[in-house]
Amino acid sequence: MPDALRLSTVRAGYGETVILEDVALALPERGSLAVLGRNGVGKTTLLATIMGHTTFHAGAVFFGGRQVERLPVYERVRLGIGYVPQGRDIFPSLSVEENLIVAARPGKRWTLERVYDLFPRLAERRHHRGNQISGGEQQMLAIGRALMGNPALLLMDEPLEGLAPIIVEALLKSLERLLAEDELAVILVEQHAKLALQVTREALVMSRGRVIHQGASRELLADPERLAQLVVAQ
Amino acid sequence: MRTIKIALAAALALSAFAAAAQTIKIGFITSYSGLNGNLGPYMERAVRLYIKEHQKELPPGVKIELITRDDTGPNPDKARQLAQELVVRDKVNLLAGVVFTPNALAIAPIATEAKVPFVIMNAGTAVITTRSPYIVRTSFTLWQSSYPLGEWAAKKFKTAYTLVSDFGPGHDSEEAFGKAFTAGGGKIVGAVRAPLQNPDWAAYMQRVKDAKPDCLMVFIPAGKTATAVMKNFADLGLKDAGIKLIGPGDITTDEELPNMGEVALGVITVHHYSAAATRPANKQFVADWKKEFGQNETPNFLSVGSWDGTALIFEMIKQQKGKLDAERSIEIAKQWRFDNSPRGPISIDPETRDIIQPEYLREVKKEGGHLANVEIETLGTAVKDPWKELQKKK
Amino acid sequence: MSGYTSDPRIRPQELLPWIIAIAAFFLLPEYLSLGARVLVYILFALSLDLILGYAGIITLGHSAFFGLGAYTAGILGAKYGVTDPFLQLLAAALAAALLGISTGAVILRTKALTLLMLTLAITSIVLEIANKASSLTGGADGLSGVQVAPILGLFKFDLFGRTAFIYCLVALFLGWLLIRRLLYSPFGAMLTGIRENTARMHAVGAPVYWRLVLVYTLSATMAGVAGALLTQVNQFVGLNVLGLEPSGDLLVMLILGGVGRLYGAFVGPVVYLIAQDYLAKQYPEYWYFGIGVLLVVVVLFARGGILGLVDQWWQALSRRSSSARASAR
Amino acid sequence: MVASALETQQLCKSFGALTVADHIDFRLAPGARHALIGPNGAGKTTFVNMLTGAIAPSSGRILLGGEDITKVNQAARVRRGLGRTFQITSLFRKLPVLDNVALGIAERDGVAPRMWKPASKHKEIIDEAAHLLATLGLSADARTPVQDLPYGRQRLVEIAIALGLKPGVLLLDEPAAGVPSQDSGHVLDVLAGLPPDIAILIIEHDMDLVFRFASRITVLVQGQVLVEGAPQEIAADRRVRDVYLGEATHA
Amino acid sequence: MILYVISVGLSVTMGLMGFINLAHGVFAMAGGFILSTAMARFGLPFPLAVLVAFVVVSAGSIVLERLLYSRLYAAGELAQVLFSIGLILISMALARLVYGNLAAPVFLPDYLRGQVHILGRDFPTYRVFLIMFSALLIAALWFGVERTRWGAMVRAAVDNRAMAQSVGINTRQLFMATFALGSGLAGLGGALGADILPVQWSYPFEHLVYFLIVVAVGGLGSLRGPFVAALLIGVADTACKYWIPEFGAFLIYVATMAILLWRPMGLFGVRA
Repeated sequence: MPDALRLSTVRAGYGETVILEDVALALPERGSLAVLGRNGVGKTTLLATIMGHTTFHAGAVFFGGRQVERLPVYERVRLGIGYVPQGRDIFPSLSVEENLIVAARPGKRWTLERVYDLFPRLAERRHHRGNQISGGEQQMLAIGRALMGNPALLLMDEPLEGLAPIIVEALLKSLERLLAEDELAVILVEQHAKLALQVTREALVMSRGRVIHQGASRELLADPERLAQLVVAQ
Repeated sequence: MRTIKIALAAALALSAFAAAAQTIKIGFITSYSGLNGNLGPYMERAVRLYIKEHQKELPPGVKIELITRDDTGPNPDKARQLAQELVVRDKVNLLAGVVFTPNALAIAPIATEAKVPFVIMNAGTAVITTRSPYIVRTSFTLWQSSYPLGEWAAKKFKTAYTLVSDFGPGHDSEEAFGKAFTAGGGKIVGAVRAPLQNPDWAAYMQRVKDAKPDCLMVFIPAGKTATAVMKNFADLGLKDAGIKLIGPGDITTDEELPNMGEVALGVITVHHYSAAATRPANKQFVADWKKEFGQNETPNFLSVGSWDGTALIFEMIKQQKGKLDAERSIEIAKQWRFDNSPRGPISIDPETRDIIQPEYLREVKKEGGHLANVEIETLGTAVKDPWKELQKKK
Repeated sequence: MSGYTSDPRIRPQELLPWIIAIAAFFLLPEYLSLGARVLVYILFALSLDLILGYAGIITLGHSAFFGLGAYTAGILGAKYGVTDPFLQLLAAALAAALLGISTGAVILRTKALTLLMLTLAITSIVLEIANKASSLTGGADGLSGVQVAPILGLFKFDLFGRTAFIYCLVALFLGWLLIRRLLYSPFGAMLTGIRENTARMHAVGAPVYWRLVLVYTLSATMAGVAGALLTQVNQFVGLNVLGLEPSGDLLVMLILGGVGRLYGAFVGPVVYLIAQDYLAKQYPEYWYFGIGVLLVVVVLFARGGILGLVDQWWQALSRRSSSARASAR
Repeated sequence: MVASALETQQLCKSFGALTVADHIDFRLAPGARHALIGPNGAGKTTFVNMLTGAIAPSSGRILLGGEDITKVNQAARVRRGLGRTFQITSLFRKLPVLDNVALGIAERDGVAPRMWKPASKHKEIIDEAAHLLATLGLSADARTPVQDLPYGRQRLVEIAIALGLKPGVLLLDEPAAGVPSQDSGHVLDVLAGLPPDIAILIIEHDMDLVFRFASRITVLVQGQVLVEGAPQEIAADRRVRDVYLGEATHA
Repeated sequence: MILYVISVGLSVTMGLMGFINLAHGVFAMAGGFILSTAMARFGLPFPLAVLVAFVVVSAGSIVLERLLYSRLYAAGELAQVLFSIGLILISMALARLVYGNLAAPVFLPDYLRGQVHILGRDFPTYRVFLIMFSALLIAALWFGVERTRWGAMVRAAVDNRAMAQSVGINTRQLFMATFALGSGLAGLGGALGADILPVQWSYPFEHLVYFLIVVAVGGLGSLRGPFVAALLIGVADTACKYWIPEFGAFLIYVATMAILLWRPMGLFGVRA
């Protein structure tokens, strides 16, 4: 079985500035990966690089066996990468439904109905504009929007950021359901390390643009001291 | 100071020398570019055509060199710079041309200072000729057409509305028409000045329509703006409401008539020139024009002013045998009569150096499938600038 | 770049424009009236560069000040018998400054397209006023008969444009000295700061808005002086000194020369006006085609204007020579 | 009781439905070394922006040295002694380092609006800037354009500009963000050497740096103050740990 | 009223794509000339000729977009201003070379001439037609932008270009199509308006200010903004010229200033 995603010796950043150094990772199909690390270590840049939003300096990115690092962003999306950006980036002048529709790609699994089924709140709000819904709803919408593209790989950048506990709860449930039911690989960037580890199979810790730890999520979860050392005090 | 005087004297000596070399240099300034850049070519073509047809009449060995310059529109500082260069660098014997009044006014002091005759072939504000003793005008003044128009209208209509562009010539036209119309017993029921760059005339037309005058006198710069006015006039039903559209000939220039179409039919204007006039001299002029520049081309009043202006220059050259002296040239101009102009017999008023010419009442009619300004009456055979006449009376 | 670390002394190459100007006076006596016109526009462009290049204020309405200055001098000379050239200049400067401070205070809180449109609206309104007040301004016929007494009672404006040229040259020289001085002063450094990073200037406690109003007023004053010069040289004022066209032309000239580099304001008008003059004499009906191509080419291939291009060449050249030196070692 | 150097009372800010500052009471003592920490989205940046005047609070008051500055604009706050550095370096990139610092000093001294004497002849400004650069170890870079400096040194310039304003209160917004590890020690040295009379509030993720520098720490979570205390207390606080490791939200 | 159709096109390109395209009038002029040529030389009926104008201008604009405009999306506003002024000058010279000095003659079919009687007053038929047509066009555009997936994609791209790409939208292609639509609308406006605003080589420069005012007042990045602004300014301008003609020329500028000072982003502007 080929990897869903593979990065080898990737060096990337913004313009001349290099943020990612020599990053390599592999994610099997239907795999799930938590990316941990303090602020500013390059987690967001890692996802942005997979999407094609950064300046690519060296290395290679394979997706579904295809080399994609030179493809434009929208081509990668069409190949099956879904993106839930940090800060959600909902289109404010589009309604909830339009936000979903613009992202729709042909595919069997995800339709408006199924997204509404996953997030009933969105169905209630379908005619509200993107900037008229709460943060939690925006987060659901961002995930729903990514799913509408029928992705084989979902990149999620801090989807729990700034959310009330009850919504985090709901979102996590949806996320677990998604991973259990769908043929989907996920990369989850998250500050809430323990939450991220609970829902993923593998984990990766970054520091200053490099990968400093890679292993099973369960192991890290079981070793809080090591986790604290890796993530908090590093 | 002394060096400057010497240089000046040297330059004058040089220009005299240039004359002796039997090449007459004419510095021709007009507008080729900018929003009104379509006007210049009408003038230059007339000058070139005249030179081409009459070259052989020049004294033996005398040649004319036409140096053309673009003043880019109403742009007096550019015009002045060009005139200055023409005089100082190119050492022209004569200055000529100019579409726009401000440009003429800006050049006037140069003509005076350099003692170079300046033949104005278009710019029509009355005051221009008073600004330099070296200015002669072969075109027209707006008073010349608008004043007789007012006199004529007073006999036909009781009330009139005036609509003019908000700039010098517009003001002239409004005033001239108003003076004559009220003096003849008519009443001006409304007067509007519209911005020079005005894309839409509907509002003004509605206003006129609501005032219900017998006639509407319009003056706007020659060209497509006039077309827009005509169309609005018809579109808003003023024609059907029985309001007569009249104006100086600028509003139905010959070359624009095809663009105006049916809406222009019946418009009454007063002007000194119509390409449709049946005088032999004019028929010849129009035929030559079409032959030279194409069947679809028509000369207009700018052309005739330039044509006659060139005729005057030829007269100066012929009488002085190719050696031009500024004072003499002006004297010749003052005595000049030209019976064979396309617009009829014209002459120069020795007192004002302004043109004396016939003014015709015309109506836009269809002739041979084309629209034309058909002359229906001659309002005066030798009309002097009424403004200057009125000034004299004061 | 001006600032605390730059040497304010005049470098030899900065004398080049003046040497060229003086040479032109002696070598090209027939082109002096074009020359005077170019000099006036350089001063005008300098004033625009001060706000556009150094303070980052984009405007299509700079002709409002130029025109106001031109009319102030003209009306004084034609209607009120104030013929002393320096008095006329002073009055023009004052009038333009007044308009600058009053409009600047209103519009400088806005940016980009909004600011562009506001400045355009202002110059259009001034244009309409000048057109309407024809008893004072002569309206569309222009204001003729502007009397200008001989400079210092000695030098009369002559037909050859000698006096005009020297007069404008001296005025430009003084204006250049002033602006140069200003740019090298703490105020100039502060302006550079605003342009480079406005947020940062706020954060070091600079009252940015008032500083902009101040520099806008200074620039307006200078534009007013340039306008008055044009009037004095021509002894005539036309409506064409106001409105969109002269503002647009000026903007084009400055960008063509290079914005924010002081000497761009010299190169731009020279190239533009001479190209225009030359092309218009060859192809009076189509000369603007050439100007259009020039603009497009500059935008596509020389982003920093002509001087920007010169800089690039210079750098490429010095890089090559330094690498040559390096390889020789 | 000594007046606080900087204080907020019931400070609130919401954007539409989103509340990012929720009745924050905060006090910065004179000469304090105080840190503000919290996970992403806790509202730290918004809080700082309200302090500096970049955004206006929805309600509540801000006091600087006991005076209400809630309505005072950004520049005027600076002139009253509130200096700051930016989270994302905000410098005059094309200008030399010395100019970056001198521009601020000139504003403070009231020299900035002067138009005649060349800037380079204002020796008092330049000397002060040079002295400041020397204390931060930047002397060698004084004439280098900022954009040619490595990022770590750019962060120091950021601090230098703020210090040049001689502030009574200094807000350091992630001074070590993006600084490579080999240089962060230098940043810390600089911070440690700051004049003791300046009250400093540091917003920082680097716990190392926070724990070494601050004598007091406030933890902000979801727009509210979760806890405030000495470093040991914070380090020992379970809630804080949970916030960072992801359990607090379950509690 | 025709200014509105043209300006809506400009607000599409300028507002959506953030390109300060002063040369918008060039496309309108092209539309007028194409209409005139199609009718006079090829004898096409008016409606067909209008359609041709729209299509040809759109197609032409794509070529320009690929060759020139696309290189300048990232350039500063100064470069864009300079570039589009250059384009205006070039197009004016070319138009003059090809079509000569006179305005392009346009003759309306008889059914669009004369007046119609509505509520006891006469209104010029063509103007009524134009207003209705513009209203329909606006309705269609509004529907297209607000109610279709394409419109949602365009708005998404305007809201956040990078994110739009991240949901699989080919923004480059989308912008090209949008540019073509905007230019096509300009061509359409130029063609339809040729009877009222005569099309001559100096056209792009003559009406530049009006386009800019409409867009600035309406607000960048908004579609209904320029429409409302055009209507507002058009009505106010007409009314003012009717009631107080002495101040006709001032009004439009004074109104522009007032609105922009009141709402610096324009009536419906979204972009800072």
